[in-house]
Order: sequence, then C-alpha cells, then structure tokens
Amino acid sequence: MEIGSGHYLTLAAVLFTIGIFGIFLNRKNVIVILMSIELMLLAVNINLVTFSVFNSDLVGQIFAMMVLTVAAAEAAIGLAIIVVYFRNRGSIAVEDVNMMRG
Amino acid sequence: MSESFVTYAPMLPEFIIILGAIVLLMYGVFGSETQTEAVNVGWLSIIVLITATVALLWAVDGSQSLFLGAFKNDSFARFMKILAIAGSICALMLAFDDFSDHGIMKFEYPVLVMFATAGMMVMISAGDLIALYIGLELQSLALYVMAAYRRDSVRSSEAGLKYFVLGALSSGILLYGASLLYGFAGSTDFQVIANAAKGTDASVNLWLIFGLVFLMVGISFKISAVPFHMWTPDVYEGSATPVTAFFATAPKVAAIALLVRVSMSAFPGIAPQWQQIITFIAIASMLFGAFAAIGQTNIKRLMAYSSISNVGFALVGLAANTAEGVQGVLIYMSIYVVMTLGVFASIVCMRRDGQSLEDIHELSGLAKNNLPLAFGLMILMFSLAGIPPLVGFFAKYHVLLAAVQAELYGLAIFGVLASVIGAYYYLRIIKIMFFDDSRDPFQPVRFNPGVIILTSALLMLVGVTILGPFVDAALIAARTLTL
Amino acid sequence: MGLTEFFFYLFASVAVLSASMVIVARNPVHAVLFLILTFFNAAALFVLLGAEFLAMLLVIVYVGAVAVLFLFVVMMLDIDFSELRAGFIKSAPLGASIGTLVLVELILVVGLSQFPSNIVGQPAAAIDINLTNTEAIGRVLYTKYLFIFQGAGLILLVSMIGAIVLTLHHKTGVKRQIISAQVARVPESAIEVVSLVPGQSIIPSRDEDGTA
Amino acid sequence: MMYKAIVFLPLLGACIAGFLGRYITDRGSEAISTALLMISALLSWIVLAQVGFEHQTVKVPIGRWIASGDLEVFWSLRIDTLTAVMLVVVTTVSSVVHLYSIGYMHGDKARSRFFAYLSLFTFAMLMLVTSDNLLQMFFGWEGVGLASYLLIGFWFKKPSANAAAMKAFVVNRVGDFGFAIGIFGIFALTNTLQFDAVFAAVPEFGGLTIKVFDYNIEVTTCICLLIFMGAMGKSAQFLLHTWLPDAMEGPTPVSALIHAATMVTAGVFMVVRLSPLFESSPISLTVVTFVGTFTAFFAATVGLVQNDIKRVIAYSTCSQLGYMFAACGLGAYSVAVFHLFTHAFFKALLFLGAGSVIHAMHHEQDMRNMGGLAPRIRVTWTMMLIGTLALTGVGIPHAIGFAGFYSKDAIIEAAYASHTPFNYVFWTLVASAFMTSFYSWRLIFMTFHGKTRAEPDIFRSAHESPVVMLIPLFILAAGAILSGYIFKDYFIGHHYKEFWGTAIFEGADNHIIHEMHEAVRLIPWVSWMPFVAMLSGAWFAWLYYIRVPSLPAITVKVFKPLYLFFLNKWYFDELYCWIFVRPIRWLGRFLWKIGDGIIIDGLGPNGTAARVLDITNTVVKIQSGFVYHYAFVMMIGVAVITTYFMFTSIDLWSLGRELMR
Amino acid sequence: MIMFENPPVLSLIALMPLVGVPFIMALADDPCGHRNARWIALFVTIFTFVLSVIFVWYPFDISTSEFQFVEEYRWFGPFQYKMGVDGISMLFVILTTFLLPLCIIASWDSVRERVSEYMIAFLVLETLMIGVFCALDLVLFYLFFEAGLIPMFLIIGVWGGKRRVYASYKFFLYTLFGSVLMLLAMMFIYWDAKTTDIPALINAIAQNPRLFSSEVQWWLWLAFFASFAVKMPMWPVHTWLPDAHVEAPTAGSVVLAGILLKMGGYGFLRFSIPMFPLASIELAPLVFALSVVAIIYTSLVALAQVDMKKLIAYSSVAHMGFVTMGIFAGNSQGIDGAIFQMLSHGIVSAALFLCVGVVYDRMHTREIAAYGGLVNRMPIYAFCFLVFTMANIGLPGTSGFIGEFLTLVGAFKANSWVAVFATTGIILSACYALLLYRKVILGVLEKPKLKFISDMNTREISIMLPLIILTILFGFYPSPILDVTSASVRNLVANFEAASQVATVLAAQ
Repeated sequence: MEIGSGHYLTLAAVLFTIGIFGIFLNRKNVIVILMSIELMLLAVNINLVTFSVFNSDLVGQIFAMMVLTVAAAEAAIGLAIIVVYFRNRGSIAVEDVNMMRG
Repeated sequence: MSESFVTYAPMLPEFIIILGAIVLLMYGVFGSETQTEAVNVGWLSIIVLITATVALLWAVDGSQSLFLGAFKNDSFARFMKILAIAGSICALMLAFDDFSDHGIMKFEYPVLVMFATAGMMVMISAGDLIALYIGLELQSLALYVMAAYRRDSVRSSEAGLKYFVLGALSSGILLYGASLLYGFAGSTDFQVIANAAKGTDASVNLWLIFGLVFLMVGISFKISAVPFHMWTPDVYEGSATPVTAFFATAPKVAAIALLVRVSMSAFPGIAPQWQQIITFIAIASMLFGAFAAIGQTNIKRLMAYSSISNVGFALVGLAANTAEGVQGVLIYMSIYVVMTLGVFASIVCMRRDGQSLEDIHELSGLAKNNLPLAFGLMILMFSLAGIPPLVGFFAKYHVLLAAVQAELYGLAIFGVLASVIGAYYYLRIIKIMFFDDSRDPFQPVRFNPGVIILTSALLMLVGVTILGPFVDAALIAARTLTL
Repeated sequence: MGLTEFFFYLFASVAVLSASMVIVARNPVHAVLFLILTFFNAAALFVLLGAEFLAMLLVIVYVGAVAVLFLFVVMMLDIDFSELRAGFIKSAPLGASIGTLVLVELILVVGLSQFPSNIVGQPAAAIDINLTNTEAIGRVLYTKYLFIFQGAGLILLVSMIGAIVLTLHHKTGVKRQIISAQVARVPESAIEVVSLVPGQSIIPSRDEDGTA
Repeated sequence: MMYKAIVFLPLLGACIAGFLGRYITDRGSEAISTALLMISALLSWIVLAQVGFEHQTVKVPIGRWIASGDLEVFWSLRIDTLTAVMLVVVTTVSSVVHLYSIGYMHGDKARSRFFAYLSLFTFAMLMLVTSDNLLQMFFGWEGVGLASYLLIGFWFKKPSANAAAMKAFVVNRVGDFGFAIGIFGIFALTNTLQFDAVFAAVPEFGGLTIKVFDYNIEVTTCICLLIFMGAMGKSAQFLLHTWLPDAMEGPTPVSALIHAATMVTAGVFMVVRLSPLFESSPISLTVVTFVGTFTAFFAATVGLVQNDIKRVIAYSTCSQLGYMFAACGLGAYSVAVFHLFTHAFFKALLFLGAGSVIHAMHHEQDMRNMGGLAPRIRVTWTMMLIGTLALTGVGIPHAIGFAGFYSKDAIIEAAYASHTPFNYVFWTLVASAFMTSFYSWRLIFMTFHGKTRAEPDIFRSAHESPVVMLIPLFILAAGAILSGYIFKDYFIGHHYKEFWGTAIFEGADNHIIHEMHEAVRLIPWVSWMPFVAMLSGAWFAWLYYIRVPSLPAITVKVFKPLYLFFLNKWYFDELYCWIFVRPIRWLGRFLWKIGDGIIIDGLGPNGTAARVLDITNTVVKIQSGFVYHYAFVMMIGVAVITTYFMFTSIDLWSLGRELMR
Repeated sequence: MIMFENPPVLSLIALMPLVGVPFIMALADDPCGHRNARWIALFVTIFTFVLSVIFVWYPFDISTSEFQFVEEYRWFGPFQYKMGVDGISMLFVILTTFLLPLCIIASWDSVRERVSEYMIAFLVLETLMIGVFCALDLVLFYLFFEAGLIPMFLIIGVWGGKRRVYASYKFFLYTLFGSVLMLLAMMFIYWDAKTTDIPALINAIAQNPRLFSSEVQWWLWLAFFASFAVKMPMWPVHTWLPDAHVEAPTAGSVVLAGILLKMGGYGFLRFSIPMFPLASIELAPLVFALSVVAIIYTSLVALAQVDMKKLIAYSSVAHMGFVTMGIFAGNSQGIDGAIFQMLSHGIVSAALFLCVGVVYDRMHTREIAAYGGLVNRMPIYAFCFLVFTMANIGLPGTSGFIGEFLTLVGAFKANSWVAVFATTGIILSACYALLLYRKVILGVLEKPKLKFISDMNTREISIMLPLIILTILFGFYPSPILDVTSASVRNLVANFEAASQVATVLAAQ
C-alpha cells in the first residue's frame, strides 16, 4: 500500500488525541500539559504540511511556519506564567491549581 | 510611494497603534521606572488609541481587501474596531488608579493593551485563516500575560495559568480545524473556502464539517460560550479588576466579530450546520450563565457568568443568519460593552480602607451612603436584566427579533426564559444595595471610574432617545457581510 | 513494502510511542526528552513529505529552543519528584472514552471521507517543482504573506515583553552590579580618609548603595 | 312631582339626618325625618285615591341609568294600583314607626344615625315598589337589604346583632343570586328589563325550553323559579328563613317596619308585580304555593314554642308571608296583596306593642320573665289585644271582623277553591291558622296575664310608654281593625278588577277569585273552618296558660323530641352550619394554605425558584476549579457536537457502502 | 404651526410628572427637603390631573371610535413613537392622573425615610402608567408596560413591610416572565404584519380576521395571555398579588390595585380581542373557566384571611375574574361592564387599601385580629369603610354594581352557566367583605392599644371624599363612563362579531 495523505493525517489525528489525553488525563504537573499542547500543535503541523504537499500548495507550509513561531512564543509565555505561579504557590502540581472554583 | 501609501491606508489605524506601542515601549524602557511615568505612558497610549479611532473613522470609506484578502476593511470591521478600541480605552482608564494603589502600574501594561488591541483589529479584519490565527494569538498572548499581571498574587497567577492552558488547548483545536479546512479547500482564504463549500455536498463532507466544528469551538472559547467557557469565572475572579474589565469587553467584541465574519463569509454554504452549532451554544450559554450566576457571591465571578449569558444572547442574533441578526449582534455587543464597563467601573469603586472588595454583600445598603453610585449601578443592573426603557432591553430586543424572524422560536423562547432567570441575580444586587442595611461607606469615587459609570448609566437611561443613528449604522455594517 | 513505506511506519510508530511516553512519563525530564524524540521523528516525516525547510525549522526551533526551554524550567523550578502524583484522574475511563471517541471520529474524517481532489480555482501559492522548498517559501513569505510575517514578529515581541513583565524581579536588598555607577566612581566618593587614633575602633559608615 | 316627592323626601330626610345630624342635634334629625315621611305618607294616600279609585296609571321618568349596547335602563317611577297600595303601606307604617322611634330610641346617643337609616330604608323600599324595570327593583331590593343590615346591626356593640345583620345580608344575597340570574335570563331572552316590554314578550318565549341536567325545562319556569328564589330570601321563606328571627336583634321599631310590615313583603310584591311571568309558568306557581304553604305551617310550629316575645312575632310574620305566597301561587294575587296590606297594620302593631312591653320591662324580651303585665300597661295590652285579634282573624263569617279575618280567611277560602291535590293547601293553612291562634294567645297570656314571673323591682317599675309611642299604636290599631272591612271590596271583592286595573295580570284560565266567592257561597263550612281553628287555638292557649298552667310542662315532657325539634327551629341553623358555613370555612383555609400555598406557589414560583437553585448548585459544582475538568468539559463539548453531526448531517450508511466498495 | 393645530397633549401629560423629578432631586435630605419633596410631588401630580382633565377628558369626542389626540413621530428603525387614546383607554389615563395625587397625600406622613426617592419613584411610575394607556405602538406599549416594574419593584422593596424582598422579587419576576412571552409575540407580529402600529393592525385585522391564521393567532393569543393573565392577575397565576399588596406601602398598594392590574384587562381589550379574534373565540371557554374559578376560589380564600390587605388583595383577584369574564363574553354589555368594573375597582379597591393604610399608620399592623370596634372611636372612618365595603360587594347604587351586573349579563348571553357560577361571587363577596367589616369596625372597642386611636384627619378625609363621591356618583349615574366607552366598544364588538362569523364559517368547513 502506497503511503498516501491518509497515513499522515491519521498519524496527525493520533498525535492530536494523545495531546488531548495529556491535558485532561494528567495530574502530575502543568509543564506536561504544556508539552501536550506542543504535541497537538505538532499534529496540526503534520496536517498542514501533508495538505500542502498533496495539494501542491505552499500556503500550508507557510501556515505551519506561523504555527511553529506562535508555538514558540506560547511556550515562552506559558513557562513564564508557570514560573510566576510556582513562585507564589510553591507547586505546579495540577491538582493544586484550584484556588478558585464554584 | 504615495500610491502604496494610499493602498495601505485601510491599515492606518493598525499602523498607528503598533507604531505607538513600540514608541511607547521605548519611552517606557528608557524613562524612569516610576508609577507616574507609567500612568503617563497610559494616557499617551489612550491618545494613540483615540488617534487610531479617528483614523479609522476618517481615513477610508467603503470596503477594501488587502494582502490577497487576508485583511478586510469594511463598515462591519470599522464598527467592531471602534467598539474594541473603546473597550480598551475605558479598561485602561480604570487601571491607572487601581494599579497605582497596588504599586503595580508599569508601562508594559498599556503597551500590552495596545498590542492586544492590534491583535483584535487583525482578528476583526481577518479574511484568511492564517490572519485569523495570527490576530487571535497576538491578542491572546497579551491577554495571558495580563491575566497573570498581578504576579505576586496567587489568584492572579492561577488565573493566568488556567487561561493560558485552556487557551492553548483551544487554539490547538482551532488550528486543527483550520488545517482540515485548508485541506478541504486547498486555501486558507475565506472566499475560497466558501466557494469550495458551495460546490460540494456539505452533508457528506466530513472535512468541511469537522473543520467548521473545530474552528467554531476555538473561537467559542475566546467568547467564553458554553461549554467552552470554563476558564471565564476563574480568570475573571483572579485577574485584577481593570484587567477583568478589559477581558469582558474588547476581546469579546473581537472574537464575536471574528465568529460572525467567519460564519457569514466562509461558511454561507453550510449555514444550517453552523446555525445548529450556534443555536446549541447560544442556548447553553444563556441558560448556564444565568443559572450559575445565581450562586455567586463574588461580584466579578457573577459578572463572568453574566458575560457568558450575554454572549449567548449575542449569538442568538448570529444564529438567525440574516442581516438583521448580525445587526442584532452588533447592537448587542455595543450595549453590552457599555454596560459591562459601567459595572466594572463600579466594582473598581468598591474600596474601603485601601482594600478592594469583591463580595456582593459589601454593597449592602449602598443606597443609603452613596446614592449616586448605587443609582448608577442600579440602572446598569436593570439594563443588563433587559428591562425597558433602559437600553439593555433594546439589545435583547434586536437579537430576539432576528431569531423570531428566522423562525427560531425555540431559541427565542429559551432566550426570554434565560432573561427572566438572569433578572434574578441582577435584582439581587439591587436588592442588596437598596433594601439591606448599610455598611461603612466606600472610599469616594475617583475621576476615571466616575466618568465611566456616569457615562454608561446615562447612556442606558436616555439612550432610548438617541438609538436611531446607531441602529442604522449597525444595519449598514451588518449588510456589508450579508450582501 | 518499499523504502518510503518502511521509513514512514518507522518514524510514525516511534513518534506515536514517544508522544505517549511524554504524557505517561513520571519524570518531567524524561517527558521533555521524549518530546524531543517525537519532534525528531516528525521532522523526518516532513523530509519524507518533501518539506525540508520545515523539517529543519522543527529541529532548530523546537529541539533547539523550545524543548531546551522546557528542560531549563523543569530544572529551575527544582520540583520534588517524589511528591508528584503519578497516574490519572478518577474520571479517567470516561475521559478515555471521550478521547477515543474523538480519535475515532478524526480517523473517520481522514479515512472515510474522500480527499477533495477537485480544488476550486488556482492555489494561492502553487509549488514550483523547479525551486527548492526553502527558496519557494522564501519567495512567497516576504511578498504575499508579509502581513502575517510581520504579525508573527509582533507575537514574538509580545511574548518577549510578557515573559519579562512576568518574571523580571527587581528585588530590593540584593547586591546588583551597576556598571555605570562603578565607572563613575571617583576617589572622593569612594575613599574616606580616616585619621586613626591608636586604641580606637573604627565604626564603619554605610553609604546609600550598600557598599561599605 | 308628587310622586318624586313621595320617593325622594325620605332620601332627603336620610341625608339630612345622616350627614347633618351632628349639626342639627338628634332632636332636629328626628323631627325633620319624621315630618318628611309624614308628608310622604300623606301624598301616598292621595296617590292611592287617585290611582286606585280614579285609575290613573302614571310613569315618571327621572333619568338614564345604564346604557350599554342594547341594554338600556332608566330611573323612572311607575305608579299603578299595586304600587299605590305599597306606597301607602310603606309610607304609613314607616311614618308611624318614625314617630314611635322618637319615643323608643329616646336616650340613645346615635339617634340621628338611626333615623337616617330608617329614612334610607324607606327610600329604598319606595324605589323598589315604584320601579318600572327589573334593575331598579333590584336596586331597591338590595337597598332595603343594606338598610336592614345597618338597622339590625344598629347596636354594633352587641356581637349577636352584628352577626345577625351579616346573616341577614348574606342569606338575602343567596336569594338575590337567583334573582340576579333571573334578571340576566330575562334580558337575554327579551333584550329589555322594562316591565311592560318584558310582559309583552312573555308569550314569545313561552314555549322555549332549555336543557338542565338532561331535563327539558321551560325557560319561563326557570326564570320564575330563579326570581322566586329572590323572593324567598327577602320574604324569609322556608330554607331561606333563618335570618328573620335573628334579625330581631335590631331595635324593635326596625322589626316592625322592616321585618314585619314592609321589606319582608317585597317578595310578595315582586311575585305579584311579575304576575304575567308567573302566570305563564304553572310549574313555578305550584312551587310558589308549596313553599308558601309549607312556610306557613313550619313557621307556625316553631312559633308555638318560642319564648322570646319578638321571635314569636317574627315566626308569625314568616308564617303569614307563607300565606301570602300560597295565595300568589294559587293565582289569587289580589288576595295576597290584601293580606299584605292588612298584615302590615296588625303586625306592625304587634311589634310596636311588643316594643312597648320591652320598653316597659327595661329591654327584657323573654316571656318567661313576664306575666300579669296587663294592669300595669293597660293601653299597650289593649293594643296588643287588637293586634292579636286581627292576626288570628277574629270575625264572624259572612258578617264582620278584624282586618286579618278578611284577608287570611280569603286566602284559606281561595286555597279550597283551587283544588290542589288532597286540598293540602287548604288543610295545612287551616292547621296553621289554629297554631297561629294558639301562639298569639299564648303570647298575650304569658305576657299580660297570670301571675308575674318578672323580677319584682322590674315589675314594679314597669310603666306605660310615652304618648309619642302610643299614638302610632292607635293609628295602627285603627288600621288593624278597619282596613279589612273598608278595603275588602276593592281588593278582593267584586270590584277588584276595576281597582287593580292592569297592575295584576291573571291568565285566561285564572278564575280563582270568582271560584273563591263561589266556594264561600256554596259550601258554608269552608268559611267556618278557619273560624273554628281560630277559636280552638285560642281555647287551647287559655287552657294551657291560664286554666292549667302546669299543662305546658307535661306536654313538653310527653312530646320531648318534637318540642326540642320545634324549639330549635327544626335545627336549620345547625344544619346550615354543618353543610355550608363550616365546609366553606374549611374550604377557604384549605384553598389558601394548601391550594395557594402548597400547590400553586409550590409548583409555581416557589417551586421554580427551588428548582432553579438546585440547578444552580449542580452547575456550580461542575466548576470544580481543576484545569483538567475544564479541558474535559471542553472536549465533551467537542465530542457532542461532532458526534451530533456524524449522526445527523452525514449519511453513515452511504459512507459505509462506499467504504465496502 | 402644526404643533398648535394638533398639540402633543398626551406626551405632555405623560411627561408632566417627570418635570418634578429634577426639582425633587435637587432637594436636601433633611426634614425641610422632605416636606418640599412632598409638596412638589403633590403639586405636579395635581397639575397633571388638571391638565389631563382639561386637555383630554374635556375635548374628548365621544361619538367616534377613532383614536384621538394622535401623535406620531418616527423613532428609529421601524419603530415609531405613537400616542393616542380612544374610548377604552382615555378613562384609564384619567384614573391614573386622578389616583396619583391621592397616593402622594396618602404617603404624606407614613413615609419618612428617603422621601425624595419615594416621590420620584411615584412620579416616574405615573409617567409610565400613562404611557401604557396611550401607547399606540407595540414596542412603545411594551416599553411602558415593562418599565413600570422598576419603580414598583423599588417601592415594594425599599418602603415595604417585613417580607418585602420576597414580595418584590415575586412581583417582578412573575410579571417579567409573563411579559417576555408577549414580547416574542409582538416581534412575530412585526415580522408577519410588517408593522407595529396598533391602529393599523386593528384595522387590518378588522378587515381580514384571518390576517394571522387561526393557528398563529392561537399561539400569539397565548403569549399575550401569559402576560396579561399574570398582570390581571388571573387564577392560578395570582399568588404574587397578595404578597405584593401586603408588603407594599399603602400608596403602592393603591397604584397596584388601582392601575397596574388594569393593564392586564386593558391589554386584553387592546390586543387579544381585536387582534386575535379567532383565537379569542376559540379560547374564550378557557378564560371563562379560569375566571369562574378565580371568582369562587379567591373569594373562598379571602374568607380565610387574617390580614386585612391580603383579604382585599384576594377580593381584587375575584373582581378581576369578573373583568376577564366580561371581556371574553365579547358583547357590548360584557366589555362595557369589564371596563366599568376596572375603573370602579380602581377607585374602590384603591380606597379600601387607603382605608387599611389609615389604621396601619396608627397601629402598624394589618392583622384583622388586632382590631375591632373601631367605629366607637372612628365613626367617619367607619362610614368610609362601609361605603367602600358595599361598593366592593357590588351593592346597587355604588359603582361596583354596574360593572358586576354588566359583566354578568354579558357573560350570561355568551354562556349562561359561566354567569351562574360567577354570580355565586356576589354571595361570597358579601361574606368576606362583611366579615372584615364586622371584625374590624364593629363590636366593642376592647383592645387596650386601640383606646386612643384617633379618627381620620382632614388630610385623610380629603383623600376619601373624592373617592366616595365618585363611587356613589357612578353607581347612580354611570353615563360619564359608559358614554365615553360606547363608541369604541361598539366598534370593537362589531369587529369581533364579524370575526366570529368568519370563525363559524371556518368551523363549518
């Protein structure tokens, strides 16, 4: 069986789902959630590149570049927030992040 | 040179804001690091924003499209941009005194607000998935930072953390949807997507449908529509009050504008599908917001649920998928912004012994020792509850009118039911202010919040006589998307 | 099975496995390392697809910057790993089923639905086979997509400002090197000539910036 | 002008006494209102002469009242013979009662108010009898009800008086319920409430029937019965009689005026006034006869054993009204009105006489505490005697007698002539006549004769009433003696048709007056029967209360259950309490606490509010504060929406087929 | 020039009370300021009343059923500001302007806290109430209709009794709930008929009763019904009324009973009957059933009350039952009677609440058991109470009778059994009203606290006097009301009958 777009897209779907799982099945620490988000964005990138190649249209790759850029920026902000939070709370365990509720 | 300048004239407001932001950033970095200096930066940024508004109003007319359709300038965009900028300005004004009191007034704050505003303007004008994403992220990243802005406060940093995590998740979902749409249409341009959707049998094409769903979910998060609203109460509660005021107004306007533009211009061919989604989240938001708000004692949290409910109402207009519906959304959001700013300005005024108070029972008996403030807040609350002749009624009226016209009777009935339930908690605040025994008076109302409360309450009270031109403008703006 | 297939399945399976390890690993440092592995495999897949530039970008940006940033923070925060609670939340079965449902649906999308072969109109930036991937990207990125390129720049600026606003501390009571102050030192201000009387003690006087 | 004067002078008097009473002193109020009424009475007699003997039927328009669509009602006065007779009765009795009250109410602080009420009552009564349409009649009808309410409750400090006043009003309202519906019915059928127009229209709907619970009933019957219900209420007929004895809580002049002479006879007046309607419905006439007859009997039985002097007379009134209705039911309207006319005199006389006794006894009303009063209050005794003679119908058949003799015997004779089944009306009325005689004489004997049972000092201080109270008695006594003899020819005699003119309508088959005269002429014992009943009643009373005073106690012992049954008024008050008052009170509480409180509020606003709070609590719990829950909810949202579209928008079957291919 | 030919009298009258607001706002919060606030409010309301009599009542042309004094300005979008009165609404305007000065006087001494706000609330309320009766545009009507909730909510909540919070919430949310459904129906009408102009709609439907199809009418009717039934209030959505009445200050009860309840009946006459005639015919049995239940049920409940105001409140519900019954009888007696009953009830129940207020001001309790024998020390009061009790009972010669009689006659023509059951109301009303009178007024003055209670003062008498005069005047001479309404009612009935013929034809098909 030739490797078609479907293979790549399915891979992307699996990675995306793993990313989602990482967010709501994890109770270790917040950084893992950040990594899960990176996984999701990676899945998106695979999608975009796949489409770009199979449609022979560069826009997808441009888009993927933007996603990469933003992902980097997001990681920076996210980690900054985690650092701030850790300074205040002394913990980044997911279950400790529930001062506000109701 | 002059030719290209004219070509890019529609982007003038964005240029002004971004350039202003960078210049002020420099000014701040190289200036002295005092609170006064930061306030000066703040006032300067307000001037920049006002200049941008003037540019927006006077630079260009009609509809233009730049960068292969990635940037659209039309009266819809102008309407929403003015609204967003107005929200930003007022939210900034509220910040000066409050942040100074807490010793956290820094020049970065106005700069971030300006960048966020620029992001919103890109969102509002977006005609392309990439531009949409860029605008959204430019705004969001600034907002994440602002949520955690009171970095010595656990609540604030928790708010930032929650907002960031969930926001990132939602942009992931949005991007996945965007990628599916790109795969489906082979382009990120809304127009191309619309054409592609028109050509295929929408009911069979999962690419399109899933792309639509994921994209809408991503945007729904930004407008905090149920069930993607979960961050809202915590973030509103945890953030500093001026930041919350900002969250509740400008970004919502931008995200709603984005949702409207995407729905109307990228998916006209599969309107029944997205109407179903919008209807669902509209009903869920209206009811959930109303129900949950009843249980709140923290006024910011209450306003968070209130904003969820209000967004549900705004979406009612969108669900109608007509020019009148979009007009309704525009009117609703404008009035909502004015009311919300007034309420948050009042919350900023809830100070006693230098302490900011957030429990609604602190308002107890306010009418006895600060009647003007209580009266203003009462007007705003009745307006939020949608009681005529206050202008809030016309907001609900227009969206429900559109729903009735589109024969979405079920939606309209849920809407009015939610408005009755919602009236309960607005009344509760009035009850606490007017019927209960009084507590010690608050500190005197300061200039900035005072002006905002006065203006918004006055607009709600007498707005009924001057709505005419405004409603007409909204209709013109709405028509640019639907025609 | 051809070479392409082999490599695809190799990279894909490693990517999936390491991605799974990211979320199940007890130690966050391990998780970061698995994340890096995932990115490498993804980069390899991009190469398979013919998107070399992006593959490089992925390695450089992600592995070189982002993942290292992660590691840095993980180390910096000095988390007590023994306190980290392993495992999943109580409602895991429900969560897993919802996740699986989404996965199945996503696969249905790519698997069942037809890939739309008849794209309406011309692509906005058709791939020219005569150009290398990098060159092709370069040609459109700074022309047609200047707007978003600039936007991305702004995003980076904002994230920079944001990170600084949030984390930069001007702690008082901490000795900090102020070069301008050091350079500006002159003997008059720095040296105090004291005539000592034998048997008397010197009581040091502190100046404003804390230097004795 | 004269007619208006008759009607409105009392109103003027009421207003002056009521509103200006505090400025013109009580004496002024008394004088003015009494004088105005006397003028009114004088004019009434003139009117009677004009109308009754010179046959002038007059209609006096006053003004428009209600105009709505095709409903038009005018204030106007209709003066025909019937009205004239009533005018005379009302104004005469009223003016003597006014006069009497000056003496009787002497010393009461609120005399102005009393006279205002009296005059107000007279005005309402006059509006009733002069009305030209049903609605104005209803106005007067309720107006007298109001006045009655006010007067019964005049001594508002007495709880029993207040209760009695309310009872009178409410029970009358029950009757009015029927009356009102009857009016609606008449309007619905004829589109008018004007008497002449209604009567003219009667033949048109005579045959119509309506279905009531599977029975086809003629509309006229329905309407007549409903209207008669009103008459039953006002005239205290059986089932709706309970208020009348209680009404004796009011001052005695009130009892004389309202609860003997005038208001209670309004029912009779109404039936006579609506004779064209009743004539067209034989069934309802039968009902009227039955109710009247039964009331005559029933009230008499109760009257036998009562001890309160006023209550005896009250039951007597009730009984006599039964006679009148019996006459109406038989078609002998003129006889009924005749009895009404004479009865007004002697019953008012009896009441005022009783008032005189009570006055003398310092407001003692229980006959068991009286006796032997005759020598001390000789005039009163004489007057009471005259009243009793008139009431019991003393007279020699075919010769001469007191007023009651002419009128009551005529009713009994008409009853004989009417050929009801088993002649039940005749025999019942004769029996009632016997009892009437018994209790009337019992009253006289217990009050005035034998050894006194009063407290010695009260007995010693018993004194004759002042002249101002005695003059009315004389006037009424004259009426009680003479009115029968003078007017019998006009009212029921051979000239009755000329006298009544069009005021009374008799159906084509109604020859009751003629037959009555025939029966008297042909069957002598018919006219002797009431005579015998009257005499034997009197003899038994003498036997029981003068000759063998121990006999009553023995009789009571022998017939204990029957005695208690009569004494407790056939247990009607208790019965009504059980079947109406208590259930309604219970129902009211039930509907309030359970119906409104638990069911309506519980399911409605309060229930909704509680459910809303439940939902709120659930909803708030979802907001757990954990990021992964939030993400989870978002994913559920995504999953729900996508799954929804999987199942709705997309044809899974065709997709599946495609996959197989 | 146009202004002088057709002066905007209705707007003038409606806005007149607002003129007083800034003046009162400017006053200080001290006894002197309070006194001035009262005087300004009184002056303004009396002036409004005088204006309404001179400019509306006097020149009103009773021979036409057309709307008069019509003002029309474009507002925004499709909305217009259109005011006007016809025979049905004109008297309600007068009733409103008439009762408000009395309310102000009634609150003269009893309101001591936040006097200025209180007076402002009443002035605003007056404007809104007048607006409701004058509005000739659906949206404008709704605007005034709903806006009235705000001042009333505050009046109950701020100046009310112990359970004022519960009562004010119940009042507000209940009525809001009803009227939002009406709002939806109004929107539908706008889209379907392309206008919100009330006269235009009425005329169009008179021309063609099937302008809205039967089914649509059904739904629209129900939506409007939801609003008006709550406002009336009809059984079983009446429970807010007793609570609101009990907790409201006296003047609040007066306005509530005197005017606000009438908006429901007015709404039926203005909208349900002329705009949805087919549905009105079809659903009249429902209204009849609810009315009859209301009359009997609430009368029985009134019997069981221990609170004076609550008793009167329940009696109001019963009386409103006559109104709804009369309206849906659909003939001129029924509708004339309903209007008359509303006006009469506006006077009588207002007066009864004022009467309760008189003793409440003295004793600060409304419990029936706390009183008894008041006539001994308060003869004038007893007289006033008597007059209004009798009017409440519907004694002929008082205004209460005409309304009850006409509605019953109308109902009898429409459905005899309904009238029969409803007529039991006259028995029950006598029971509860006289019971109240007996327990409060009659008897011996035994309660020690009552020993020094004083009779009504001049101020109180001056409130009662006009009410007594009107009660009795209208009882004997109802023409001032019936003549005004007749032309409009005739027109209404004619249209309704034409529609019922259409309905018959439809049913036959």
